[in-house]
Amino acid sequence: METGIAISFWILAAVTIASALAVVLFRNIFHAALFLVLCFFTIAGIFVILSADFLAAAQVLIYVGAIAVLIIFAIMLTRETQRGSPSGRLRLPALMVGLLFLATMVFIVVSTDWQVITEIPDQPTTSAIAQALFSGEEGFVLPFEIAAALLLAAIIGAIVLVRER
Amino acid sequence: MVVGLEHFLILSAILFSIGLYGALAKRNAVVILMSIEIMLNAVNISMVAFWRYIAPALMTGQVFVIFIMVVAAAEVAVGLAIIIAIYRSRETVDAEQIDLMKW
Amino acid sequence: MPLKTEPVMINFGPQHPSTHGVFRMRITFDGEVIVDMEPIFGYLHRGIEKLAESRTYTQNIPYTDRLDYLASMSNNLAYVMAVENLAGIAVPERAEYLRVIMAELMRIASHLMAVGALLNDMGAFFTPFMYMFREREKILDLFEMVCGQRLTYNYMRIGGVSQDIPEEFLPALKRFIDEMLGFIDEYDQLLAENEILLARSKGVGILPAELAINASVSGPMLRASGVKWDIRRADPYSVYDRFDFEIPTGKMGDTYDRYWVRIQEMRQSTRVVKQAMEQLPQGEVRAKVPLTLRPPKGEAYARIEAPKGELGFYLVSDDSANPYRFKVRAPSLINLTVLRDLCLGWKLADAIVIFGSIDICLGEVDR
Amino acid sequence: MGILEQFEQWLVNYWPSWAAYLVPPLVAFAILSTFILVVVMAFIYIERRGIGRFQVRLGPNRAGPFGVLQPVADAIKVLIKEDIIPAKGDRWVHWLAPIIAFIPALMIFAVIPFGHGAIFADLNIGILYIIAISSLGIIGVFMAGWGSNNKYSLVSAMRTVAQMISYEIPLVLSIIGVLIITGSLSMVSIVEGQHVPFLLLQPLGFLIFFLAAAAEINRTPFDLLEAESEIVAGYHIEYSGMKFGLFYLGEYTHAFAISAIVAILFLGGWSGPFLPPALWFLIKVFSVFIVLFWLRSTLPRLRVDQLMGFAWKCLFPLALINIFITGIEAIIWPNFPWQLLILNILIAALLIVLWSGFFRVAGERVSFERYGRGIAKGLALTFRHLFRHPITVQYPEQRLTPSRRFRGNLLVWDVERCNGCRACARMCPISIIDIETARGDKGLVVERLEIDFGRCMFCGLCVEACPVEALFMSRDYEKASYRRELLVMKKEQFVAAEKRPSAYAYPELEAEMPPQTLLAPPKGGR
Repeated sequence: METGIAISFWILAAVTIASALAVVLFRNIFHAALFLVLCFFTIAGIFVILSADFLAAAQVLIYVGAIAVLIIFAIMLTRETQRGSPSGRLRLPALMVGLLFLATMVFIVVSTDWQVITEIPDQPTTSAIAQALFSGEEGFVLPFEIAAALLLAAIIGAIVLVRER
Repeated sequence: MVVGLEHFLILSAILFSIGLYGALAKRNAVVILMSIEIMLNAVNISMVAFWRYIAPALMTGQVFVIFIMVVAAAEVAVGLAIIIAIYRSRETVDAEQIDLMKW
Repeated sequence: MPLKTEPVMINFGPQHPSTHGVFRMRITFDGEVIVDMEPIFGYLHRGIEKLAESRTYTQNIPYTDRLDYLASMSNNLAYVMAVENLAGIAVPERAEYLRVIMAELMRIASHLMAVGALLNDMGAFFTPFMYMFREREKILDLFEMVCGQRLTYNYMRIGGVSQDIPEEFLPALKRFIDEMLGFIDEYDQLLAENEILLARSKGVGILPAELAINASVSGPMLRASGVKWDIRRADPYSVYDRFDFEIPTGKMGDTYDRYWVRIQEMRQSTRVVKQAMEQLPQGEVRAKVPLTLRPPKGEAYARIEAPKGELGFYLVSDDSANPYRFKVRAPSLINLTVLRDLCLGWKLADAIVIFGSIDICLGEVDR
Repeated sequence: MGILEQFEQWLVNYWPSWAAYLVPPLVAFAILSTFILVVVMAFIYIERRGIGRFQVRLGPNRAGPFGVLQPVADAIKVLIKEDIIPAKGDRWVHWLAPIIAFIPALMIFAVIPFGHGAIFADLNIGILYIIAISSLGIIGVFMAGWGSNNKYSLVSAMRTVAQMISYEIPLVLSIIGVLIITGSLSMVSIVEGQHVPFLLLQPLGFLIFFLAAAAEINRTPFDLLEAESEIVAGYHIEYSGMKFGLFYLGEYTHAFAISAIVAILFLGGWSGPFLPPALWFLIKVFSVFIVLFWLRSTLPRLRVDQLMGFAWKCLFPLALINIFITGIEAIIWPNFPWQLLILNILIAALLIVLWSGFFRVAGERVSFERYGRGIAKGLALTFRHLFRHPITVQYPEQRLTPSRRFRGNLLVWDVERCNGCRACARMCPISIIDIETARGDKGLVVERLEIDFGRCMFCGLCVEACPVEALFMSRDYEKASYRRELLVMKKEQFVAAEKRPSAYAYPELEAEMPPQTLLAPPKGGR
């Protein structure tokens, strides 16, 4: 079981990183978007490894099914494919910032002594998430409602923005 | 080799840095949006990893991920709407050419 | 600050499943809305009008079959009427009745084809098309019985028809006519109230009566726009003044009305055929006319109400065996001229449906 | 699953541990995919035959008994066809698209229970998994539309995205009613939770789900992305060979999956009296699929804006109302007694009636105000046609008798009577009759006669022109050749040919000929 998880992790991590790199490095923007889909999908796989099954499904549903498709749609609507996705003037500084950030994070992660709990949570997470979201006292009912309002606002905003006048 | 919390966190950090680089370096607004999505996903991974290895009893990590997804969806909807609106009036989505606050 | 999108140009045809032949439309659309369209034809041009000048009057009859090949009998009829006008030939009465029967059967067959293809353009998966082909097949059977061919009949002759009907023709025709009304009711059941068909055709591609008249549109298209103009009534030819039938007209001139008018005309055609069958006299079917005819110098025009509209043949004779000038007034071509006006502002899918509702035959458009 | 367990035990005993971990799922997957392929082939066969019968045709009936091997023949044809990649297309995208379109459809079956315990993986998020996975297929369609470098494909791709995003929402929302009642996302517990089929308890949810699912798998009247009359074939216009085959297979696999999901969510899955569970399940799946192609054979297609309007103005609010009503019912009657179904059916009917009043076409309330009565009438008519005799014939075996006056594609020439007057050659409108005559004992003798039947249009004027009744149309049909010159008939061939003259222009010949086969038969139907 452990070996299986390890193998899956390494494969998934490699694909995730490769596809994320492809997203930012490819000049063909449509290919970049397709690699973004792959990246999202492998991240869903990583969620499965982390035994967050509900989130894995939600990841595929929301990121792959909705967000990635929207992005591809936007690419077609803007017809920027001929120009591709070139890098700007900030390429080198951006690279520096990225590497610096990465180094800091790796240092922090490695140097921190994490209080890891070893036993594996093997219960279905769906009802637990529901409990956490909607339970009275320490639940997230208000944020949930606000999220709903946010989505509504975003939908209306998007419609208003792109409406043909 | 046993996979632990650090692995997921470092994966998350790498993804975040890639997203950061893309968001800063790229000129196409849609690619910038895509990079931001990668960053959000990196955060999601670390959230779930923390939940899994630090506090499996509390579902807060997962709940946070859900909220991040909601925000990401809203962000993409509005962001793409803005990009398309800009494209229709300026016929470009090059972030370096969209530098006017008003036109 | 007006928002704008980039228009896209797309070529429909010449090879496209719903251009009813080799027709091409260059459509510029914005999103899915048509902003410009340019009909381009001529892919099936065979120069029939010029070819006809080097052939004798009789030899031209098979050529007219190949104009509107979905209504060959009507083409035959219009052409031989023009030649008869030119040469002043009287046609035996039985032949006139046979001609009327054939022309009306042809109208039913052509309308069946038009409506079936229209439904196919709307996306019905061949079912109405197959049902209508079934009935068209019966008409083709009848034609085959009379003249031995199923598509290019070459049945009419100058001064009559090529041969008398065989004895089994009338019973078979009677059976068909009796069945046909029931089948038209079936089409109504399948189509007339179908919500999707209504949604796709009501109000789509409205042709105002004024535009229709100005563009010289004729046939079911004109009548769908509410103009009660049918040459069978307005300028009766053959023996049409002896029959009792109605001229259905539409109200709005939209795609649905064009569909509806065709369905109603099929009903009226069955009435005409029934009456013609009852009144059919005995006698000769062909006046004594030499196969190589030399009409006197002059010119003549004959027009009939073909299934697709006013079909006219204009002939000029220079006293030789061949026509000096042979001109076809092709209803398909003239009805097609309003296509652009009908389609602008509608969706891509509507353009196909509007085009289908015009009911053209490329053989006649390009000649 | 006794055999599978024994097999697993055997693996554990004799194989390394990783094999025991890996092999059983692989074996199960192989069995499952084979089964799916068989069912999909059955689907293809049934649909083609069924639509044939709806259209009073025979349908495919050549390959194997009753044409059952037709899908196999199709598959072979598709496999050996040339694979074409558009020159300026996006090679990789074009190549990957069919795979990405097909795999998710197959993956759905991982959580579909075919019977008690007959399930690949009983995920506790089963239905969510299905929704998530089935949304992947869009990407494949989209890639196909993009990678083909074809404007029709691109229009189709745009339509795909718009349609999928729109119909995903009512699809998901309509399931929520079911989930409220069962309180589980697992497919197995949804089936086990159905004491009454949810079709009755959730009639509105069923209708919404069915319509949205039909849109999801591009069935008529929602098949806009491959609308053959508008955008020819949409996204797979540039595909051929096995890549097209994958799209085709994926489409039917998806149809199978959706039918299975409908059967599980709303028809009680495998449960049913007397028959074995798996059989019940298949019966339900096939009934759903039959309804799908029944609709396909009856209805025209919606326009793109009507399609979107239908999703957003009709299905979406109705799905929300359905959730609301189900939620209230869950609070009042937590156990959902079966009596509730009367109430729910009434509510559904009321809502549909109310909602259909909103729809106007061209300013007139014509379209949906009749609550789909026109569609129902059409469906009834096509259903009646299902039991009519097909009107088509199997051509080479069953031949129709042509008319006695049939102008077949040959001429019959009576050399004895011919006086070489050349009237036929003069009459021919296209001048293909070539006669050379010489003076003989009794007038002219034909020395050379050549007629090019590759150009002949069988107008019959030559026969009519013949003054001595020496030329006849023939009653033969079927004349073909690979070489044009073989279609030119010479004098010797005319003399030697079997003489089957038709009565064209010779009505006196008609008497001894067999009567013509008519589609309108003497009485009754054929």
